[in-house]
Amino acid sequence: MPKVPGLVKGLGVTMGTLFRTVKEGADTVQYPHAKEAPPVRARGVIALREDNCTACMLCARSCPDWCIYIEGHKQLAPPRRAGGKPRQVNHLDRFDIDYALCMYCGICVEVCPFDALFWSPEYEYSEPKIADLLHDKTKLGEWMETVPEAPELEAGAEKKK
Amino acid sequence: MLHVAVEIPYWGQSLLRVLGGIAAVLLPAGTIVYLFLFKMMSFMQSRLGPMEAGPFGSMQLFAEVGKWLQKEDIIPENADERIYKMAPIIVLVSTFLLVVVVPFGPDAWFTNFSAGVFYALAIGSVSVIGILVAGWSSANKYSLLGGLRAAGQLIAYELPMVLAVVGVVIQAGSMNLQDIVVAQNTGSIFGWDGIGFPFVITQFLGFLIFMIAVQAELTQVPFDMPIAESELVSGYMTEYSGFRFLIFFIGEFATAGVFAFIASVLFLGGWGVPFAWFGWDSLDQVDNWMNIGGPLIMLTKMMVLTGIIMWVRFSYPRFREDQLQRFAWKVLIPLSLANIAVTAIVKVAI
Amino acid sequence: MTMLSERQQLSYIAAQAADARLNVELETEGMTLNIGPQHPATHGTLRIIARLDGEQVVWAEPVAGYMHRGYEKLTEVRTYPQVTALINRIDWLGSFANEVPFILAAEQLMEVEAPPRAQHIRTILFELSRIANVSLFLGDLGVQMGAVTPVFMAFRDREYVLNLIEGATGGRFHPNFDRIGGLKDDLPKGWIDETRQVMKKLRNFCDEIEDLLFGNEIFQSRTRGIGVIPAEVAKEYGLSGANLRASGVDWDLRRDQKLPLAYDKVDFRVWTHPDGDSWARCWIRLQEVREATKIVDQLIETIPAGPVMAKVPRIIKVPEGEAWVSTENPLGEMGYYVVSKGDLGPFRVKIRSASFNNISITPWVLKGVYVPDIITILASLYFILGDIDR
Amino acid sequence: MVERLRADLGDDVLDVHLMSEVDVWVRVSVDAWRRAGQALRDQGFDYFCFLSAIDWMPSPYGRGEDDPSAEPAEDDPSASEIRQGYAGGESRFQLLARVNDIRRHVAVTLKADLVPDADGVMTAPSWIAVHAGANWHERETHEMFGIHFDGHPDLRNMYLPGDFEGFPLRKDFPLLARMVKPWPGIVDVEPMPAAADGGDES
Repeated sequence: MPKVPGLVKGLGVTMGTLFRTVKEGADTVQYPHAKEAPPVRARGVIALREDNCTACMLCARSCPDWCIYIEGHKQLAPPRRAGGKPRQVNHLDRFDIDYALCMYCGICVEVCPFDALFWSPEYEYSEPKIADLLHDKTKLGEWMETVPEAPELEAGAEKKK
Repeated sequence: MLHVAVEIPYWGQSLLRVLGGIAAVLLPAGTIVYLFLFKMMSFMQSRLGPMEAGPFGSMQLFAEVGKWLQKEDIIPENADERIYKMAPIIVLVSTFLLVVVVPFGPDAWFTNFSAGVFYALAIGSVSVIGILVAGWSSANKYSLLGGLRAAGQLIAYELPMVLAVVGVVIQAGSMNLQDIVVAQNTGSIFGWDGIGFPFVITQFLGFLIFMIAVQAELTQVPFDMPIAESELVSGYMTEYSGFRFLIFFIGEFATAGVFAFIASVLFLGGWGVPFAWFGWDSLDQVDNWMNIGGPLIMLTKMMVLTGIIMWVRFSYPRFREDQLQRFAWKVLIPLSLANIAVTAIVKVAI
Repeated sequence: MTMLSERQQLSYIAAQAADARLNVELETEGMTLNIGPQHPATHGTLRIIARLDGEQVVWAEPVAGYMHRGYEKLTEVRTYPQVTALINRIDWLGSFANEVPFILAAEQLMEVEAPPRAQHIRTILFELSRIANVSLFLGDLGVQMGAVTPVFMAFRDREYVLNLIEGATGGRFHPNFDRIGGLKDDLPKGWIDETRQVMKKLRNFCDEIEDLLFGNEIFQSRTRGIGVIPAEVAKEYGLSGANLRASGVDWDLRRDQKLPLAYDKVDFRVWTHPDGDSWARCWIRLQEVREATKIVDQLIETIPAGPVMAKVPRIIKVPEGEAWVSTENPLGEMGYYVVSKGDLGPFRVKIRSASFNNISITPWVLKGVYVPDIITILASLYFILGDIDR
Repeated sequence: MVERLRADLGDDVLDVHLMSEVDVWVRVSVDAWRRAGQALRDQGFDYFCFLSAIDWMPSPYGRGEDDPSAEPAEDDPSASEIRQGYAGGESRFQLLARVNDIRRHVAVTLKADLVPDADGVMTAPSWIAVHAGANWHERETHEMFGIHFDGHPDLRNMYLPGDFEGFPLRKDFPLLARMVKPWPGIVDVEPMPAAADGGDES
C-alpha cells in the first residue's frame, strides 16, 4: 500500500474532528448555561464550622501566605456535666481568609485539629473588588452548606484512624 | 420557458452594479468569516465557536465589527502617518477593483473586458503595495519584516498564478472571462455534453497551482510567513487597530472570496450550467433567469473553494520564508511552464 | 532516515555559510530585534535579543528574570509542608512532579520511606503530570509553527488528565498532595477505571497529533536539521530530559537511578534519537507521552494494598544533613539540594530546574539560524518560564 | 574515584565525605576549583548538573514569625554559630557544584571554601572553560551571593535589574515580604477580663 502523504492525513484528522463534533457534540461546555461539576475533592473554597473552632491559631501559623486572620477572646461556657465547673473556652471574634492572597494549598484544612475547616468545591465567588475577596467568618460559615461528603476510597486503601 | 425581457435603464444598471459590487465583496467576506472562520474551525477543534450573539452566534460578526469600530485608531508616533492611514484602503480597493471583472450571469457583469484575465491578474497584485506600505510605515521592526516577506512572497507566487491561468486562456482561446465561462459550458467531453467541459478536467495541474498560489497570495497558512502571529505578531498588521484593522480583516476574507470567484470562473465553469441542458447554443440564447441563478451558482462554487482554502489553513503548519520561496521558484513555476507547453502542443495538435 | 537528515543538515549549513559570505561582501547593515518579553512564542515572559542580518540571526541572547520569584530565598522562611505548596509553582504544567524530588530529599534526610502503595500512587501521579505537561507541548508546537488546531486538541485531551489529577488530589494545577512519608490521602473510588479510559484517549490523541502534525511534510521540513545539538555540547550545558535523549545520550533518571518510586516495577522504553535536531526533540516527547500512558496503565493494575502514609511525627523536623535528589521531570532533570540544620524549615534549598540549563544553550544554538527557526528551536527545547526564573 | 582525584589534585583535596549508596562530597581548595572540574571531566564526569553557593551563616531574621509579645530568646551562642555541612569547611561561603558521569551512573558534589579578600570580594575561578553550561549558573551565583568568577565573560545580573543592590541569597539580606506585615500567627485571644491572672495560656 502506498504511503498516504502526511498533508492528506492531516486534512483527514481535522475533517474527522469536524464530523465528530457535528455528530457527538462538542467537548466544551457552554459555561453560564451549563456547568461541569468539579470533583468532590476539588479545592474551591474553604468553609468554616464556627462551633468547632477554638481560635488555636494553628491554621494561621501554618499558612504559607499569612492570609488567615484570627481574633478571639476567652469566655465561660456552661459546664459539660451538670454540677461541673463552668469551662473556659476561646470564643472566635474574627476569622478572615483573604482569598486574594490564599494559594489554595490546603495546609490549614489539614492542620486543623478540631475539624473546623473544610474544602468545598464551590468556585464561583469572584468579585469586582479585590477587597471583597476577604471572606469573614459568616461568609465562610455559609460555605459549609456546599461541603460534600468525603468520597469512598479505591480498593486496597486503608481506613484512616 | 418564459422569456422575461426587462429593460433596465442605464442609470439603473449602474446602480445595480455598484450595489452588486459591494455585495459581491462583503457578502462572501461575511459568510466566509462566519461559516468557516467561526464555525468550521471551531468544529474542527471540537468546540462550538461563538454561540451567544444571535441564533448559533450568527450575529457575532456584527458584534465584532461593532467592537472594532469603537476602538481607538492608534497611530504610532514614528509612523509615516499619511501612508500608514492609506495602506488598508489600498488593500480593500484592490479587492473591489478585482471583483469588477468577474461575470455572475449572462448580463450580470460589472464590466466586460476583452482582456479580463490580464486585468484581474494585474489588479490582484496591487494589494502587495498596500501591504508593503503598511509594513514600512508602521515604524515597527516586526511590521517591516512582515511587509518585506509579504512583498517577496506575493511577487514569487504571482508568477505561477499567471502561468497557471495561461493554460486556461490557451484552451478557451480568449482572455475575456465571460468567453471562458461560455467555452466551458458549451464544450463537451468526447461528444458527451452532460456536464459541459469545465477546464478543471484538462487543466487539473493548472487548477492545483492556481489554488496554491491563491493560498499564498492570501497569506493563509501554510504560506502565512508575512503574518506569522506566533513569531512576527501579525507582521504588517501589528500596529493597526480599530477601524483600519477591520479593513485589513475584511480585505483578507473578501479577497479570498473574490479569488475563489475567479478560480471558479476559470476552472469550474463559472456562473453557467451546461448549456446543453436547456438546449442553448450561445450566450445570447441564455434565459434571463440566469442573471439571478448565476450569482447563486457562483456563490456555491465560491464557498466550496474557500472551504478548501480554510480547511488547509486550519490543518497545516507554515513554511519558512526561504522554503516557500524555493517552493515557488523551483517547483511551481517549472510545473506551470510545463503545463503551458503541454497545453499549447495539444491545442495545436487538435 | 539518518542519511537523509544528515544530507539536509549539510545543505542547510552550506546554505547558511553562503548567505553569510554574501552578506559580508555586501556589507549589509544589521538590525537588532527584540523578541519578547511579551511575545506569543515565549510562553511566559522570556526576552530574546537577536541581532539580525536580513532574516538571519548573527547573535542571540535570552534575557530571563521577568518572572523571578526568588524561590530559593522563600524556601528559607517556610516549613517543610509549606515548601511543598510553594515549589509546585515552579513548573506549573507538571506541578506534582516538582513536589516529588523535594519530598524524596527530605525523606532521605529523615530516613523514612513511603509505604509501597504511596510510592505507587506517587509514580502514577508523576506520570500523569508528565502527560499533562508534554501533551500541551505537542499542541503548542503546532501554534508556534502556525497550525491552530493541534493546540485545541491538546487542551481538550489534557483536560481529562487534569480532571484525573483534580479528582485524586483536589488541585488541578497545584496538587500539593505529596507529604513527607507518603501521600495526603488515598485515591477516591472509581478513579482507576476513569484513568484507564483516559489513557486510551491520550494514546488516541498521540495518534491524531502524529497524523496532523508530525506526519506533515511542512512540519518535517521546518524541524529536520534545524537547531542541531551534538551530544558533547548537550552534556556540557547540562541539558536534560528529552533534549538530551534527542542528542543520542541514553540517560533517563527514571531508569538509571534508585529511588523509592515504582519505576522498577514497570516495563518501559527510554527513547533516544541520534539526530539532535528540533525534529528529534519533538519526536522523543511524543514517544514519551505514549510511554507514560503505558506506564500508568501498568501501574494502575498493580497498586498494592496498604497505608499511604508512613509513621512520621506531626511536627516535621528534619535532622541535620544535606541531600540531593533529582527526578526525571517532564522538562528534564529537576533536583533539589536540601541543606537542613535540624529545623522546621530547610536551611538552604538549591533548586536545579531543567529549563534553566536547557535554555542556557540558546546563545550557542541560535547562532546562524533564521528568524522563524528561533521560534521552532525554542519551542522544541520546551521551557516553562517558571522553571527558568524560579 | 576519590583516589584518582587525590592523585590529580594532591593536597588541594581538603576533605571527603562519603555516604555509601547515596552520594559523595569532595571539598577542594578554591584555587584548585577549575582543576578539580577538569580532572573530574577527564575521569568521565562530563555531565554538568549545577553550580551554586551556600551561605552558612544562620539568618539573623529567622523565619519572620516572631511574636513580639514573647520574651526574646536568650542569646544562644549556637544560634549564630556557623556550622558547615558535609565535608566540613572553614568559611562562611562555600561554592557548590555537581557533575555526573552518565555512563557509570555516579555523581560528585564538589565544594570549595571562599575567603573574601581585603575588599570583601570573594573570587573563584570560572568553570566556563570546563563546562560551557556553567555560564548562567555562575551569573546567577554572582548575582545572588556576590561571588566573583575569574574568567567569566560577563557577569551581568540574570534576574534582577542591573542596578539592584545587595545579594538576595545571603542570609543577612532580609526578605521584605516577611518584614512589612506582622505575623498573623501571633496569639490574639483576649484573656477573660475576670480571670486576668491565668489568662495567658492559650
